[in-house]
Amino acid sequence: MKFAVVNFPGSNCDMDLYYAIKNGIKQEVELVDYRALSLEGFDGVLIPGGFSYGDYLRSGAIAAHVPIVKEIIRFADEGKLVLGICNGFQILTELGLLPGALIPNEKSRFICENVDLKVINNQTIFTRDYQASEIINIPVAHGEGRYYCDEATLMELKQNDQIVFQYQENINGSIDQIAGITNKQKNVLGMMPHPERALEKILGSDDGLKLFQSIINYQRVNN
Amino acid sequence: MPNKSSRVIAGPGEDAGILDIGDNQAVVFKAESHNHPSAVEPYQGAATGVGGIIRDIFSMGAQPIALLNSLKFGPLKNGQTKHLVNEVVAGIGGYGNCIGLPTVGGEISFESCYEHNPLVNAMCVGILNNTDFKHGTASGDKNLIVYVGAKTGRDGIHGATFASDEFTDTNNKQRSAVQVGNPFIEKLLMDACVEIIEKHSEWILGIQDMGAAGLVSSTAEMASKAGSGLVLNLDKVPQRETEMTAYEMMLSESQERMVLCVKPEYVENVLDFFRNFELDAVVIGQVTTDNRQYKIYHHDELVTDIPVDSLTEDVPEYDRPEKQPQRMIDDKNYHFVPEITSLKDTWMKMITRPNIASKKHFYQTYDSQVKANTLVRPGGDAGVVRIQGTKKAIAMTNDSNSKYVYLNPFVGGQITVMEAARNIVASGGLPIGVTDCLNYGNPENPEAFWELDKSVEGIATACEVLDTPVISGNVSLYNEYNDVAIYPSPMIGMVGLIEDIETLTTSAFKAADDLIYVIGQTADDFNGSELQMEQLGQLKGNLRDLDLKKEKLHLDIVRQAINQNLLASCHDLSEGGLAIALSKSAFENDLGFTVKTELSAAQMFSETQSRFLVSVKPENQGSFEKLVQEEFELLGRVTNNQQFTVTTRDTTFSLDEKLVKNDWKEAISCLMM
Amino acid sequence: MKLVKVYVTLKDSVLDAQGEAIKSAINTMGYNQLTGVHMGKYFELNFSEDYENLEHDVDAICDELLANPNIETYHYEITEEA
Amino acid sequence: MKLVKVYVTLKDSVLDAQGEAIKSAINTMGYNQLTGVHMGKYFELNFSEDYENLEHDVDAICDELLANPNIETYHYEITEEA
Ligand SMILES: Nc1ncnc2c1ncn2[C@@H]1O[C@H](COP(=O)(O)OP(=O)(O)O)[C@@H](O)[C@H]1O
Repeated sequence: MKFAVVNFPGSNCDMDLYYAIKNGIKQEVELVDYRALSLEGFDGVLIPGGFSYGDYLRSGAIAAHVPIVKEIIRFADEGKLVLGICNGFQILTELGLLPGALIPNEKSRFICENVDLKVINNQTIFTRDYQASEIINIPVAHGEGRYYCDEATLMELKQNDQIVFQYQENINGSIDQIAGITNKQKNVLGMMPHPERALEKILGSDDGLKLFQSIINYQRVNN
Repeated sequence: MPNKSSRVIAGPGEDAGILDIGDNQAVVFKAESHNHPSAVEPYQGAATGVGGIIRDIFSMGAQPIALLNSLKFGPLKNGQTKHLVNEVVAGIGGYGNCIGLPTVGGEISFESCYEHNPLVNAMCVGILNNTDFKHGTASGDKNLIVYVGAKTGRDGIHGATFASDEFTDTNNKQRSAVQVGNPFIEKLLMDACVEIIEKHSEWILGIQDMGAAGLVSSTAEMASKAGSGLVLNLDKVPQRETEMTAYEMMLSESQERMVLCVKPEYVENVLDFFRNFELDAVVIGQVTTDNRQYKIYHHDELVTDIPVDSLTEDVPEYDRPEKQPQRMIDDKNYHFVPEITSLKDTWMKMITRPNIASKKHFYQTYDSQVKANTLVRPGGDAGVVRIQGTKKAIAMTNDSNSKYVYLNPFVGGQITVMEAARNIVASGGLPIGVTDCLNYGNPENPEAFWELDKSVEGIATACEVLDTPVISGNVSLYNEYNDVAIYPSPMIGMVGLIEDIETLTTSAFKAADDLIYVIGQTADDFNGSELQMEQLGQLKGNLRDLDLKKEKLHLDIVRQAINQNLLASCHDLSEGGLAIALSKSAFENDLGFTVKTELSAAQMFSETQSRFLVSVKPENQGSFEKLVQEEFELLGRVTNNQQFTVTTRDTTFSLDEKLVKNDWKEAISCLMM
Repeated sequence: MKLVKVYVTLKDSVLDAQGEAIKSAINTMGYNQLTGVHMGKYFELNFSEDYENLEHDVDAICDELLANPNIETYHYEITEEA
Repeated sequence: MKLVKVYVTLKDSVLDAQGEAIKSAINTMGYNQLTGVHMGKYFELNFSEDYENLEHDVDAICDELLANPNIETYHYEITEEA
């Protein structure tokens, strides 16, 4: 598979994600500039964490207006795989590719910690290698990670099995402890925790590896 | 101070020092204080302190890999101090998190003398892959001076002199000079500078950060180093505000700006390169070699024409009177004798003292893992970051214990260095170099000058023994408020090399039945201790001389034990002594211990130097004891019953690990409410 | 020249955690008559000239960028620049 | 019941990093008549009743908490709650 890691000005987990693909699951990967106009030839698009445009105004808000986003939207609409992590998740909600919004943590403080997540839906292309309800340990590092949506949207998320990860302990005040969701079609995943920081035991956990492996295993089976 | 070793590529005098770590790589680091700016405007003061130290590292062509900080405040008693602490911590996190560098270590302590004079020291460590690169000079006739980065505003006019002004009630309202940081721009600037030096170093002759005192300092310094002259045109300088005078532009301390010296044939490449990062980049002047004059034009008028060296080399030197502080003479033979009626109660009290309690409330607001290379995060002894593509890692720490330096500046200076070394060694690293921030009161006061002089001597003698050159650093004087000075507070930033990450060691006990040892003798060292502060409420007495030979021996023993894979855990003994070290080692994996010793209850809190707490797998007992010879005491074992069971010469008790840990964990959050 | 003042506030249904925190801080300071705080954003937009579509453009700028319709509402005033 | 609207803005000489980033985003979106953006904070404070010292208290709250006097200025309007 060939992945694009989209680099926005101020992204700072772009290389982490790049190495996660290159060394972690040994697939082809390229950094793609935010001014690029095409995602032709890629099988998956990854939007990294960081502080695009300094997170000024609202996290992800300004990044949602650069040239590459039209192409990301097209890519998602065609049912291709899009993964947004942390700031990437924020950008995806700002783009409307995922419902809801990410707002400042309940205690208004940045939080960096390894947290336990529960895999709520292990039927997605991103989570096939996890057990149902498996508890995994993945780091978070965010100041604006409180997931919010209105009641109707929450109902919909539940009905369509779009909630993929929940925090075991509600660290940031997210509605329904939501840590990660997909779109209705399940080809776009956004999550606040950083699986790309959890690929090796020496870094504290390798529970993130299965997420990336799920993607390639799915591809293998379906091609 | 010693500034030479076989590893030194660049020492003091540059933006930051450089040490060879083999494989054509070098480690670059420096610490800097931002005390006064943080006292005046805590968030921005701390943030721009972090921003400034990062620029010092990438202007050397190094890729920054990690940040640390050392903070000192007054007691967490009033709302004002809490606000100050919150804002400083938020500023440090705000900048570091946004730019995407992990904050992997540091320290925070609280003493009354810092109430109006907080100390905010920040350190940055980077890796240099192009060890040939020459930085920081502006040489060669007709070579061009290029300005890159944020626009110039009236920020921080007079900041450099202001920073060293003594604080008094009356001028604490001086609030016009605040610089504001923009970490987003600095991220672009950092990436661009690192890339241009790695990939296109032939385009540029020099690069320098516009630090304190702005454009004048930085350009004059570059010209002076190269022995050349300079012509600048201020009309070309990107400006954020209108109608700035030449004077304001030259002295502005607007952040996130760099100057480069560029060969004319590459100037378009350089400008395009930076503009591709969406950064302002313009030619503002050129190098001259016909005479060594520094000339500035503004609105077509020559506004300055002076010899370059008059701006840089004529630093006044002072020879100041010094005098031993009276307290040292008065209290020379005083020995604090603690009184412990219940070891259990004292244990619980000590564990919640703000200087001992967990600092997680603060450091969990720093991203410590971004870049996915952090092997040891805050909370351990030293922060450890691996170097991608090698087996190596860098261990780093910030240490200061100003209570000791106050009681005996010479010995205190030595202890500060050795405490840093113990943190590095306990992590499995070899100490290779030092940076410092020397934070003191008014040097015109003979006693303060004596403190400065003697503690620097102490630092120097300790660095000599360790063969750790002091390759960079910074001095902050006049830390006084209404004539009351802070404790003399040298901060040591130390960097260690871990050749093979397999030898990485952490402070947490690993498994039940492991044997617990203390390396080093414990004596009645209570002067300057946290126990003295707890019971007497003040510092008093002298310190024993530090036996540097013994210290070195223990450091070497621990290194050998780690290299032979004999230690399951290793922790240095610092504030609160054995009792606190035992507790902290147990917390991470929720283990307990059973310990029996001939020491007295009070000695459990003695702060005798040169000691380590280690745990050893039972099968390694023989090899370990053979290696350490008689320098150890076997204390007991790690248990998995979550009980701390302690028998001393005079008492025995048992405590629930969960209870102790909870108090230790929550103490700071409670105080901050 | 026109100055547009834009106010962005959270929808009532969204918990205003920052506002709550500020409220309790103010109460702690002893101002007990204070019963509620809402925190929002305030923007001043300068336009070089008035033009026919100005209002339409300001709406678009607010909808697309300054406010997130999932959580926020906005209102604005168009004034003559001082 | 009183509603106090507080506007906190950066002093003119202070770098407005957010405003600059927003301005260039809006220009990139094609709105070229926009020449400047300043970003500030907007607070709505509800008070249970009017009282003599209200204005004095609002000043104190702004000075001590809502605005950072090193870099920000503020102004406010006291209105009758709708
Ligand atoms: N300001 C800070 N920034 C980052 N890490 C910190 C800070 N303060 C404390 N820490 C982390 O907490 C650890 C423990 O600190 P401390 O309580 O002083 O204990 P010790 O005496 O064992 O070093 C430090 O080694 C460091 O990793």
